[in-house]
Amino acid sequence: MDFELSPEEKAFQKEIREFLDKECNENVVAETLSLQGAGPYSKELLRKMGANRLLAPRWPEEYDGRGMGAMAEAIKVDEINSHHAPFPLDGVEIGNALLISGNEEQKKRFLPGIASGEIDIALGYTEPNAGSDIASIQLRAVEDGDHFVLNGQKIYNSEAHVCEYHWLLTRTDPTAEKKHRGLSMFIVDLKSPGITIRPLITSGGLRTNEVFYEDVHVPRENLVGEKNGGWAVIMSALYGGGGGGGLATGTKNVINTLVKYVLEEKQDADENKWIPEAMADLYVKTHVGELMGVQATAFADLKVTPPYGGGGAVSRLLSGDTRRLLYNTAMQILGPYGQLAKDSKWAPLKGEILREFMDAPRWTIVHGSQEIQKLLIATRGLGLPRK
Amino acid sequence: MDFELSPEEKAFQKEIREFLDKECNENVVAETLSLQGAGPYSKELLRKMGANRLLAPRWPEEYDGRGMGAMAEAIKVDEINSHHAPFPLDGVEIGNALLISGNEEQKKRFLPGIASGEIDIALGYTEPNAGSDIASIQLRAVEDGDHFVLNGQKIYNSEAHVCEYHWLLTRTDPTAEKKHRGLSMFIVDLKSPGITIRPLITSGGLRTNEVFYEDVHVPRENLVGEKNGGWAVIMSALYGGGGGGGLATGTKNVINTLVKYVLEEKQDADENKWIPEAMADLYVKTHVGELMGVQATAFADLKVTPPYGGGGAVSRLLSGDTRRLLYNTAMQILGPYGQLAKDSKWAPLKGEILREFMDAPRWTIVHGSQEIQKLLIATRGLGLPRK
Amino acid sequence: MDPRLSEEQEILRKSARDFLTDKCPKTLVREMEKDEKGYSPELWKEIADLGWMGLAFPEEYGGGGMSSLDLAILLEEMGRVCFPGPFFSTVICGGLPILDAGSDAQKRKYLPDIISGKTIFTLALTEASGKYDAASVKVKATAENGNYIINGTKLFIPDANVADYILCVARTDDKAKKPEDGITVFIVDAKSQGISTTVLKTIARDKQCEVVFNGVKVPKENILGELNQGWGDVQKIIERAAIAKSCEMLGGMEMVLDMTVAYVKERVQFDVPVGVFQAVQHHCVYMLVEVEGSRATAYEAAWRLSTGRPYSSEAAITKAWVSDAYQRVVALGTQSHGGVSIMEDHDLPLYFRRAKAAELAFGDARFHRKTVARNLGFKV
Amino acid sequence: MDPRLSEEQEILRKSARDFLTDKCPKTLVREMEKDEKGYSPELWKEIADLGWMGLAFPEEYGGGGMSSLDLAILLEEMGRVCFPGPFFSTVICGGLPILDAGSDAQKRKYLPDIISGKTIFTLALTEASGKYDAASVKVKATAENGNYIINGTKLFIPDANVADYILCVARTDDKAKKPEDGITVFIVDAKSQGISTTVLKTIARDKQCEVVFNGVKVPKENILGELNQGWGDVQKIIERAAIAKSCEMLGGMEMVLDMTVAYVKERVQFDVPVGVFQAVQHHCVYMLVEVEGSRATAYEAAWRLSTGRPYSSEAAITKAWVSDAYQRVVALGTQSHGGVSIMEDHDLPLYFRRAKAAELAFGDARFHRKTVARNLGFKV
Repeated sequence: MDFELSPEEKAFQKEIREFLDKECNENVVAETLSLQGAGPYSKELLRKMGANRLLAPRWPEEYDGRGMGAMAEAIKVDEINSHHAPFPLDGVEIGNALLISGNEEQKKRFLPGIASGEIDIALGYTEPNAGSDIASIQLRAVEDGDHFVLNGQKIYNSEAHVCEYHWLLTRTDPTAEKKHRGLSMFIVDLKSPGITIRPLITSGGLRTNEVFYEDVHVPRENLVGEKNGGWAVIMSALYGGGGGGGLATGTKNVINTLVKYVLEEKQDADENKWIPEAMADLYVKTHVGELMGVQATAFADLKVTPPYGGGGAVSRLLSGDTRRLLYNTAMQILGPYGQLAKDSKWAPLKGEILREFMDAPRWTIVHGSQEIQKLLIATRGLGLPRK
Repeated sequence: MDFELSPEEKAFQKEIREFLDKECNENVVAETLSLQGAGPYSKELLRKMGANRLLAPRWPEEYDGRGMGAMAEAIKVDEINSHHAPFPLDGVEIGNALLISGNEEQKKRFLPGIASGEIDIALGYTEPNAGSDIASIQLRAVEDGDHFVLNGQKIYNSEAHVCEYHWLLTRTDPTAEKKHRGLSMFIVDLKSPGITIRPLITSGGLRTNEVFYEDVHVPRENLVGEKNGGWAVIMSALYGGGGGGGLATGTKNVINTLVKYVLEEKQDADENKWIPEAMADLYVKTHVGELMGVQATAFADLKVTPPYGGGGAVSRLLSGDTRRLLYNTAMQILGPYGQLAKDSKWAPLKGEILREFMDAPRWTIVHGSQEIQKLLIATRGLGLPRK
Repeated sequence: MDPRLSEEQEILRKSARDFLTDKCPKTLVREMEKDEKGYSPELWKEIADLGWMGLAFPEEYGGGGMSSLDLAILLEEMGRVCFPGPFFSTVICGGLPILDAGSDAQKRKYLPDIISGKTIFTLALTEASGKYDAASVKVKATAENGNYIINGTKLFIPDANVADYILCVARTDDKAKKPEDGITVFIVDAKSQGISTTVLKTIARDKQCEVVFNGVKVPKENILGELNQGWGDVQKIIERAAIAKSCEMLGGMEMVLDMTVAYVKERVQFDVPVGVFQAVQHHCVYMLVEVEGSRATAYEAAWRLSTGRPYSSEAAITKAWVSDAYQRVVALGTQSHGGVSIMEDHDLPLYFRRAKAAELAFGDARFHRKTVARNLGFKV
Repeated sequence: MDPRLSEEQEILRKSARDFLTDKCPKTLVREMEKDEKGYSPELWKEIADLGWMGLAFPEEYGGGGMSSLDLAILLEEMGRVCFPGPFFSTVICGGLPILDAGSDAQKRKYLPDIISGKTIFTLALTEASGKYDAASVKVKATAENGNYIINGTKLFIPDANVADYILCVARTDDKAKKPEDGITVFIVDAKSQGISTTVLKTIARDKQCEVVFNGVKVPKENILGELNQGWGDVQKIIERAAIAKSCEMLGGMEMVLDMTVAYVKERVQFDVPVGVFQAVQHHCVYMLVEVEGSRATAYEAAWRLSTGRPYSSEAAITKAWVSDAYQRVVALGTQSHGGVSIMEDHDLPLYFRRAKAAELAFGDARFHRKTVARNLGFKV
């Protein structure tokens, strides 16, 4: 048993941390916190990270990775989050799926671009009538010689407006008896004629998108996996990436910032006696979630099923709950000042707590709602019966 | 709008409170707190209460009631609880169902006895394989001339060992297509040959029973409602009684006792600063649960469906959660002393908190688990679809 | 006991709901969030003409002579639609305190204009601490030639940007032994020299302001109630406002529950309405617990207030429960809706944002639990 | 990073589980709850012969030379079966402190007998306050002719009814400036004159005792560690015991989860196993969160302890999390089981009762959250 990062992982953590300390400047942070998608400064930073092989440490060296494990990926995500650097989540995650499901030509075509920070790929799963029930998607792809013709609509495709490609789940067989058997996955060039991207803004101020397809022609070589084999590809993207949860440096930073704020502004008041224990409770939950996450990640790197099989999903569930509790508590600490937006007079802590508080509901819904996660843990992790 | 008890209800509250202040002596309280079922002192008190028409205020005067409403019933329950008097729950509740589903002869035969405290009737629904799923019960009743022959087993039938009769749900038609169509309800004399009662003890120390039926002959006149019409009778018992939730004098007494304990024993210690707010939170929840309960009861007396239709079930759900929180909090307050049983040296508050803490899990399970209550609120109250 | 509304109250509710459904759609609510004033003068005039401002004032001042309970119903309906504007500030924090504590002359001078919709009031109570206790009142008023001169900064003052008058809570004797002593309430003309107002940008996009008093001169006849004895009146204002705000919040919660129940009956995933899923049902059931609890306690408190019974304890219990309840209702409603409800153009975030602002107004749950704890016998 | 057990540890776990399944059935556990001594001398001898008492002691004293982490695994298995008896008191609260702080002579005198199962130890730390802080140590030891005379009452002392020796934490200098100073640990022969022991009746039916010291004479060579400097050692004992207790609790939780998952797969209601109901699934999922979280943090803490890394902070985090987690696991397990599990003869209440006792031992969640808060920078 050993709970320390390996020397190689520690070196990677040090490298990316020092790199971001230096390169992730205030322009980048401002773009990240604006929630408007990766802007020019962010794109530049991503390219610099790519040039230093910091974006896809898990991929083989031939694809500009470092041949490291899920733990290195978790370290990368943690450092990006805690620095408020832009998050090339989708491109690299899709790359993970491409490594499993793509053909050689596709890997050569896309992976180096992703790893170098030149291209990013947006997820295209959800539709207005297919949220948790992804297998119900309707965006139609009809085969026509050497290409497919696509018609339909996606929704909540974040970053699509700043990405080069779309990782698009389509319906190729509407007559399939089981609806998840009629799906196919494509990588679509977002500059293709017939694609319209419209902004959608969340209540937390995050820019996301609706993407409309109208007679969009996509070459056959952009089909990932088999025709009507899209379900296997999506599963490789959702679960094949493996890994558990991550480190929680960002959350711990927020806790420490709040502690500092309380010690400076509020310590003496008798009515704030509840705060130390509440912050301690949050710290405990954060730390335990982090431990579960990294241990699950370590199990994944060892290709061992962790005891009880819950793996990283359990850590993510706890972290989602903790995140909500953290920002609720933070807002209670700030009192009436908490309601002040960042560009208001008197806004505390640059309005960051309020921004996160308003963004928090998203975290238990997107990327698989908590309800879906619980279903997977119950049935896959604990082996409980499905209906 | 008026949230005060009516003058008649206030008078009834005063009457029963003063009666119990005087008559509910320590012998009775000891029997109640022993959880072994109504003993001789309790039986005597019940008869005295009956003689003063305090047991069934809701029944018509001809059956020794007072012709009052559900609120009077709630007042009675509250005073009995807060005095630790014996609780003739089942007899009177079953009487309510008899008023709806019984024939004239049955009402005359049983109601006066119940109202006078002479007889009590035990509920007989649950079986080892039929808990939440009551319609699955198997205890078989076979018609044979002017009587029925009963075979099978009930479980968790509290008070059966001190009751005169059994309110017994049986299966009369095992071939019915829908299983709740083949049920019939009987009132069975528990002295009938072939009945065996065996004790079961809960982890909280409550005596309950298994009841075995072996070729028990029950006369036809003891069939309540129609043959195979038992489901309607059980519904009249479960819901027909109407009414909401009750007053919470007992719970408020516990809170006040704890406050007194804290003020006397723990006030100064810095680490106990969390207690006042925790107790306040419990008081708020108790008070709100009480208000919901009595308002739902008032709506029932007015024969008006309350807004949103949740009625007393919503109050009971909150009260169940609050009860668990109360005893968890109380145990935390008592610290290591909390684990001391009542007959141990150093046991605080006569060990009553520990007894209630150990008994608490029962309250979210028995008399309809919280899961079943939520299903009913969701589908009946909010009109959400069933599968 | 009869928890039903009277027939007149049912009519009041229905007419208010019909009117607001028609005249206060979400488009207006959103427009007013961006509007500099934050309210629609046309709609303001209409509700004045309907008698809403005057509802709970005696007829002698032009009011409707109805009760606090009737007003509670109106507030509940306003909360349902996120009604924008200075109604609460004017009526609950301006008019009613004057009715309670004002001299005859003050009542005659101010109430008719409030009732007719001509003047807007607000209450300047909170300061840098953001708290609702007496010790936090540091703005000073100093006697000078029959006037008082007010100096200091008030924070989180609703609708001060459009107010004609401000009830300013100030310290007139800083040598008093207890923080509760030496406080006086002044009726201040908002156009007085030395007042400067800055609108703060808040989550609810309501118009909470910083109001700086810089040598503001107020004639001594503008003292509301007694000199140095003002805290009792302020306490009463806070308690009444806590109840009134809870009624508004109840309306908001009901709307969130209604929206959610309707949505989960209709939204199909996995070939069934999502409302058949047990987890969604339980979300809705717990929302109902919060809503029914809020209704039970808010109505009880409003009824006690309305019938002259003591209500301090019930005000604290109500605001403590309702403050938490609204947060939970919104959270569960959002989780039940899924992605659609975290979009800015969905109605749910409107309630999410208002729930937070309302939680903070007139004491959050923790503040009121402290009162409950005190009533239980704790020294906190 | 490698969260796996070593092969030897897997073997240790399996052999311990096999042994305990065979030799420590619930019938024995229940019998020992009623037994006056609270443990089975036969079983005690058997585990001594298996080397369990000596597992983590150096070979020179007859121990197994294994690590705290190995011991953690054993404790987890003991927690799984609610192992009765003074193992924890003897090894964690008696032997290991002597190994840490004892003189060579003390180690040679006491450790071999502990390891061979000949003597039983316990720790007498807590007093009337029930707390684990230095200020609560009021039992006094006064120097007199080369001996110390101990007077006072210790409360909640586990297994004192069968202990041969008691590590007694006493105040030897009540003029010290800080409560942490002036505390000394004594190794007291439990048969000394002046000691009287009363078994308390507890929820877990373990043998927690009141131990009254009435002029008990202890030779000064029985001081463990340094005179007046004992609190540092006690602190270490508490932290290590908090980790060890957490491992025991982890085992208990795992068993409750296993029992519950097995039951809901098999129990049929409404014609399906109740495990298909979403509410039951969510109960189980949240149990898993608690169990996996407990495992992650308990193992990390035990590993740090075992490898000589600092572990104070992790000990506090672990016991804070695990204390709450066990309560919740038992509550959710009970709710998932329904009526059957609230019966005295069901196994679940055994865990319910032990979860409460274990929560309280060596500091409850609140006590340890205070330490975490202190580490965050708060002055609490």
